[in-house]
Amino acid sequence: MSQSSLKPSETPADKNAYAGLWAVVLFAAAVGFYASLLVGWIVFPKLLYSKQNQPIDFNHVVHVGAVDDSCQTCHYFREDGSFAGMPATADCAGCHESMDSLQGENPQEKLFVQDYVEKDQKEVPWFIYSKQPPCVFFSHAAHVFSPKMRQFRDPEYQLPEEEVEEGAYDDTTCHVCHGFIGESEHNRPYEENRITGYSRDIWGENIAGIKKHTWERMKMDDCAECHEKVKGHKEACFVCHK
Amino acid sequence: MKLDRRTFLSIGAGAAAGGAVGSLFTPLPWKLTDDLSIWSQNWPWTPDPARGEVTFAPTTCELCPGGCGVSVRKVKDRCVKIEGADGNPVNDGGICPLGSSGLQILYGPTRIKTPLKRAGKRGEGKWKPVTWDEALGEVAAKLSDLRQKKLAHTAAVYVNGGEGTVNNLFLRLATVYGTPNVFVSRTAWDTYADALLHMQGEYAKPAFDLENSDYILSFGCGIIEGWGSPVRMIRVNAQVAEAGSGKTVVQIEPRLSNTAAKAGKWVAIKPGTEAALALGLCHVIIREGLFNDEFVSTFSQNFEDWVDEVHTEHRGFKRAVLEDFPPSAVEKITGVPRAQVAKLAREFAAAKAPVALFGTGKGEEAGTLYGAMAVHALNALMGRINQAGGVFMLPPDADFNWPAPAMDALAQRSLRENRIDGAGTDRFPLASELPSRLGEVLADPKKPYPLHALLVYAADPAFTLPETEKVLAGLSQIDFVVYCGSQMNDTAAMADLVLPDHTCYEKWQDVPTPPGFARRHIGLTRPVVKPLFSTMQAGETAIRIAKAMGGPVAESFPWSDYIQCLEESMGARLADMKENGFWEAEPDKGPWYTAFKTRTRKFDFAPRIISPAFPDTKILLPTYEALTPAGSESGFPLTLIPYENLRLAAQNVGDTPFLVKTLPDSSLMNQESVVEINPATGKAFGLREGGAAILSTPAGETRVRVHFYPGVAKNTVALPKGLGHIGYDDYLAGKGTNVNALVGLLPDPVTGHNAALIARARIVPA
Amino acid sequence: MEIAAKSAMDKINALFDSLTPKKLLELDAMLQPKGVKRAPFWQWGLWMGFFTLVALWGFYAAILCWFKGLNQTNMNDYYGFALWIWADLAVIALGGGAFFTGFLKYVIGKEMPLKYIVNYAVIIGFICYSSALLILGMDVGQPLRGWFIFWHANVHSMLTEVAFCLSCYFGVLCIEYLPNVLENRQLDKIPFIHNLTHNFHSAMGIFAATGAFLSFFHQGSLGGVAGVMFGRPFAFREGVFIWPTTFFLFTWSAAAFGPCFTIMLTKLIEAITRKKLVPDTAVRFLAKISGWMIGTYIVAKIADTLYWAFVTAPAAGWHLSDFYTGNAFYGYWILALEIVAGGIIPAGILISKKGRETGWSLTLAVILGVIGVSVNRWVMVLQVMAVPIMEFDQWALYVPSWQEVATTILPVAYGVLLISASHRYLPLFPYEIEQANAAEHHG
Amino acid sequence: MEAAESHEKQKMYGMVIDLDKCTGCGACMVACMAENNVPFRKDETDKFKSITWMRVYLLSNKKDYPYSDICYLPRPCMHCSGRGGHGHSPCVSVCPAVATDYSHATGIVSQIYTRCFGCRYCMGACPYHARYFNWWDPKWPEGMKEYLSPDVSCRMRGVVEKCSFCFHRYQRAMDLAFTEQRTELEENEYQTSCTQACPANAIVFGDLNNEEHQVAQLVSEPPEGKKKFRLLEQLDTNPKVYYLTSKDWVLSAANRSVKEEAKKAESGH
Repeated sequence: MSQSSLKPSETPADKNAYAGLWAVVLFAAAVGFYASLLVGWIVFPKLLYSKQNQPIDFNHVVHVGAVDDSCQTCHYFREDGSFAGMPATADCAGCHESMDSLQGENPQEKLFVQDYVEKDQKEVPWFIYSKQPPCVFFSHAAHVFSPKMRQFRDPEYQLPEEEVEEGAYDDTTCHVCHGFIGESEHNRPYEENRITGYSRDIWGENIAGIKKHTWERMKMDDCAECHEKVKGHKEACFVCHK
Repeated sequence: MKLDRRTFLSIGAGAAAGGAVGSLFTPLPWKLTDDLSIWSQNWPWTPDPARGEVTFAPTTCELCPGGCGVSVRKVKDRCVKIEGADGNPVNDGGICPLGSSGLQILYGPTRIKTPLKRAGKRGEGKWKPVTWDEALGEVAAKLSDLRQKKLAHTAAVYVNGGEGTVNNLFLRLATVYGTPNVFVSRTAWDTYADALLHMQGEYAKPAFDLENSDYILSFGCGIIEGWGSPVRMIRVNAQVAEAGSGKTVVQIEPRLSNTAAKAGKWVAIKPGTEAALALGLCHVIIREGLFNDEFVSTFSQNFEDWVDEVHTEHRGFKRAVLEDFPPSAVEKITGVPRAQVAKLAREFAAAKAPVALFGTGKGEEAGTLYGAMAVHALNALMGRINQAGGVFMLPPDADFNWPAPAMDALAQRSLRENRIDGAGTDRFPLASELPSRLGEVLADPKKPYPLHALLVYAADPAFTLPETEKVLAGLSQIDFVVYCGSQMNDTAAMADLVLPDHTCYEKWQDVPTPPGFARRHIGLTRPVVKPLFSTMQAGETAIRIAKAMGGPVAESFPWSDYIQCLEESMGARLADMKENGFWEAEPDKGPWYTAFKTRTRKFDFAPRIISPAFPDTKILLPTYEALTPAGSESGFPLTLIPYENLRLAAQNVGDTPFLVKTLPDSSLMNQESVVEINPATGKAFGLREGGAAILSTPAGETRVRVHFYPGVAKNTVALPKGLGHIGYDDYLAGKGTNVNALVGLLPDPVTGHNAALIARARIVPA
Repeated sequence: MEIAAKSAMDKINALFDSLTPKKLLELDAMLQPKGVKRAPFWQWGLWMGFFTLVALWGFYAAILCWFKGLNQTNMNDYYGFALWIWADLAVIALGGGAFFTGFLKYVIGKEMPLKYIVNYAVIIGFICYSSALLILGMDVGQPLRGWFIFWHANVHSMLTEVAFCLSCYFGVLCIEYLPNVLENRQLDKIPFIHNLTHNFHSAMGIFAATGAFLSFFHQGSLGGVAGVMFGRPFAFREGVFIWPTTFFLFTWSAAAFGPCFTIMLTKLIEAITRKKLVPDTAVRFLAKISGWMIGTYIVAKIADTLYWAFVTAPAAGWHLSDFYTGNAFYGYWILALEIVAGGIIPAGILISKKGRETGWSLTLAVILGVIGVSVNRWVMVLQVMAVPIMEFDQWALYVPSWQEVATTILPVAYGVLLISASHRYLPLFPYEIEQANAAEHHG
Repeated sequence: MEAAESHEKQKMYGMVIDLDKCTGCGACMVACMAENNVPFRKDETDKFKSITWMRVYLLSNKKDYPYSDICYLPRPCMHCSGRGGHGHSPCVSVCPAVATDYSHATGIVSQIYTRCFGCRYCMGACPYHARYFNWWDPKWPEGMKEYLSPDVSCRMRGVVEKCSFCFHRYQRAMDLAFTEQRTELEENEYQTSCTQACPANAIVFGDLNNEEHQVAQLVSEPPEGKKKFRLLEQLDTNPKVYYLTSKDWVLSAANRSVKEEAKKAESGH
């Protein structure tokens, strides 16, 4: 503050008194400022998310190698066009029948067979990294089969006339949302937001919400962004909501 | 400088300020704000239904006699929705509101989840769960005990209908056990069957080929309100609205019901006088020679006057009608202008394929025998029997070729005992059983003998019989009341022991032909889900009870279990039933000369009963006998009539929460029934729209709300039928008033069955 | 002088270090503006205590609504908007005095007479707008998502416009209110604050201008909220491109009746404190302006009503009688009450020199004005909901639940508290100070 | 928006309801509630607080016995497209947070419960009272949650809900179509729950833009002897639900503009 603005009444002694006080206050403010930065960036994220391991450590690489139809061997579409998502234990039991016919040496397989397959095929409580909330209707069919998407993947692709063509299925774009999970040998731990119950993958690893790859965040804006690219416009709400 | 309080405060303030500012540069406030909103979007207490594979499973709806085929949508192993089964001849994809809310029964609080033994006072709602063995054991023990004491006749059985395997298993149990006291809910359909028995010599159910009729004359039938098979009837009614269809429906009814509103013409009539109008139409048709000459002259008898073997002169139907029912007289009785009577008759006669229907409302009341005969005579006059668009005969669905029951001496003797309701005695010679009198006889101190046990299957006498208070009092006098069914209805609530049945989504069972349906049609219920609770197929229950009693009773139930019984009973039909969900057969469409099973093989306009019960031969010459409800005109100046519709389930199944929700505030307001009253009358009695009032009849009184409705005649009040339950759950129990509690017994002078729900009433502002 | 400043500081230090009831009284005295006379502390405390209780009652009701949901109210699917929204619109209209006097003082430059009233007009504005925000915070079914209105804003919605302008203007009001707070006798002694206040004052013109501008918009958009509902023939008005006539009428009425409220409160407080707080020159000046504003407004309002009654509504098949007959409450009387009693009469009084300079008639006029604008807001919210639209539909009448009433009274209590405190400790009424000082000099 | 979507084959789903056939049985209401996880309470007699996406209204000719007559009128959401069919329906244009929008691809007005923050402006704006507010937390009696469908998300307290023309059925049908390399649906592939349930077949649902569909035909030429109308047409809401009736009194009892014309006609005579 400028000298001129000071009241004539103030003595130098007062000025020092004030100056001292102000200095202390300013210092306190600075401390508070940095402390809160620390809390906000480091402590808060730790508190916000809980960490759990998947009940079975699943090796995608081994399985993708073993099956002939890649992702959709286990993550298949049902007759009515809906997507089955996680395979049921019954599906797995096709190969992992019982303890006396194990596919390999992996203890995880043993664990799986005896705890689930042989316990009348009860379902594995998998944590779904990409689980969307109840208000979301995500059409895997639209994203895998729709001519729009196929055109998007392959500009050469022509809209089909009448006949249904062979091998319509094409999973070259699963990773756009799911990342290269098919190339993982172990399950990473599942992190859940304690407030919302959402998988951390929805907001993304980065607490600031910055993403480098398409699959690193799955909030609505990320869907909209892609829809705008493909369809030329953010679409009506009911395209993805229910 | 010294660190005084002020400095301290200042530092604190500074730190706080700095912190606040600093946090703005971190994700914390922003992420927190976002997460809190997301939390509010996914509140843990808002359900998130599990996803899964969607499948459809077929079964047959059993919530009313309609017998609709339904398809249950499932997600994994949860049922999530009930839809009409496409292609089913009864309802082809359509469904009624009760049917589509069936899952609220399957999963709802009214389900009985395990055998229950009464723990508190009767009707108090306190229960103790027991095992099936205990429950069945107790029933067998109690019944055997009575039998030993030669009191078999004091154990009664009450079922909701005479058809289908399960009903018949209970009836068979009654027979071999040896009690004459079997009660079968009595409906207008049974009365029409009696009419057919007398006029055509064969006990058969009427089948109406309404799809092919072009003029449907309904004597008070709630065509779109639950009479017959609801969806089928609504389809029939919709044909009328089809542009260019020559089809019409004429509704004769005291009140502007939905049916009346949707009919091509509504004929307003005084309550309970339909028979007179029918005979009035006969009068005009005969006088003007519009009837089917061939049928009347060649295939009918007692149309003209006749002389019996002892040379007594008897009036024929023709003279009787011409003398007694000229339009002028009919106008006096029914209030229908004479001109309109003549007009109706001519229209009916002129139509290509006319047909007359009997049974007020849903047909849940028996009505009068003469009423049914008068309506059937009208059909006969026009030769509408065994004709396309007319009425046919169907044998009851009880042809199971079961082995003859093994009757021991005990049974044979006690079967000869008089029925407690006096049916079949000199007093009621024409009735085989009189359920409607149950309340009266049980309350009667001079009753021939007390009932010691009552076994009820899928019926709800505590709710559906007239004079509710007497019925409830009567039930409480019976030492041992057993209820077998899937829902905690009013009778179950009054029981000592409850034996829960599966729902129609959990069991194998045959569903008899829907009332009035044009063909024999036996539906099949199939387990859509594994039984959710510790319940048992009622047929199985009956068989187990019999087996537990041992001796001849057990012998009469040779089946290892109900499934075997069902398979043997259905025989070859089962294949169809499993494939399509139903089995169908055309009715006998034979020509007139083979159609009638009377002694003379002719249609009888005035059948005579030759029976020891009648010293002099009794001749059933259709006529109109005025019904006079109790109470003086001065004390009770109004007439109370019930009204029924599809949103009000009033039989052995009550309204579901969804159904109650659809009730308009002109039927139910808060916890009170709403009566309809003509605005003029209402104002005259000092009532106001929506206001509270006390409605009283000689039988009782209740608090109601008032709705001014110009669709009811002056000096008439209409009360919704199906409310006022004591059983079920908080979504139904205690809501409104049970019409039956307000109306007294109004017996048919000829048969003794309850003729109608009509009472004298008085209403004053509350 | 030096000693004075110094010793004052030390005294305060001392007080902070050890507060005792006795010292509290000293502090109370020291915080009051210099030279003015204030009610004894106990009396004032009693007064504050009472209104604190009332406020707490309202707050309890608010908690109920937040935690149990809006089933605590008597609103229903026909009355999506009810008492609360009316209260919102009403307080914002009445708070209009703030922006309008601000507008006159700083933008038009009517410095002289208004300086006596502007501070206090600002406080009223501050109270009204903070209350409005509070009520909105209760009225939405999902308060935790309230911020969606900003984040996912739909620019076509009048409500969005309301939300933005409202919160911005509230910000402005805070800034306008701040200097007044800082002018507190003791705070003012801290040079930093003193200068801050000083600078604020010089910048106040810009704020006032911004505030005025924002207000014109949200007052208008509040009118738009009803006017754009083309499914509601009672509310719908045609207009100039996106803005229906109600948009302009609301702004105009707020500017016109706001000052009435300001004057009414002044009179009220003068009555309670038994002091002259604002010179008649200021009041009369404001009354005159208000009078002309109401006059012009009511002409426009009548024109609008006529056009609506005889062109807009009939075009959709409605007659005036459909809106005012066939129900137990809403009759033509409400139209008369709003336009004649609440518009023409006060306009007449305030425009006539004699009218506004006679005490009782001025009071009558401002009260009628306040009633008039409140009725207008009521009609544009609740009657809109009451009128049946589908042929076979019915009139829907509504009575608020106690929770709604309590939460609506809450802002009143809170207003009383804030004004009482401000009046006691801040130089709210420069005129009063002047008088006091003058008296001192004479003495 | 429109321009952007114009390259798609635009659909305009709508309904025709034949009031002559409607019996007021309430099957549509229940089928809707069962399909869409609509909650219910112990006392639902206060119809101002009773959530019924499909509500059946009762019309009366206001004459006295025995000349009185009644007619039922089922009222789903009208999915208005607003003046000029630009999608500015009364509700969509006022929602401050875009919780409800108009799809130019299907002509359906959405309601997104998780976006809605419950200001209820849309309810005030809708002249059909087709929008309902969740005044209470939805609660189901013990065990009844079992029948809730995952196709429709349950609504939390404090948000507005309404008929969606069973849009989830469209979503499922499209799933199948996509897997079969189709982008178009057959008429019967997407039908609403009420349409499917109606015992009288009084409700016909389909694409008004597709002359193959029965709705389009019924609208372009109503059956002989029946007149068609929409509710409150004169307000430029441009609803997509049409009604058929052969009774003149129903026309005037349901529709003001017609009534006005009738008045003029009378005064003319």
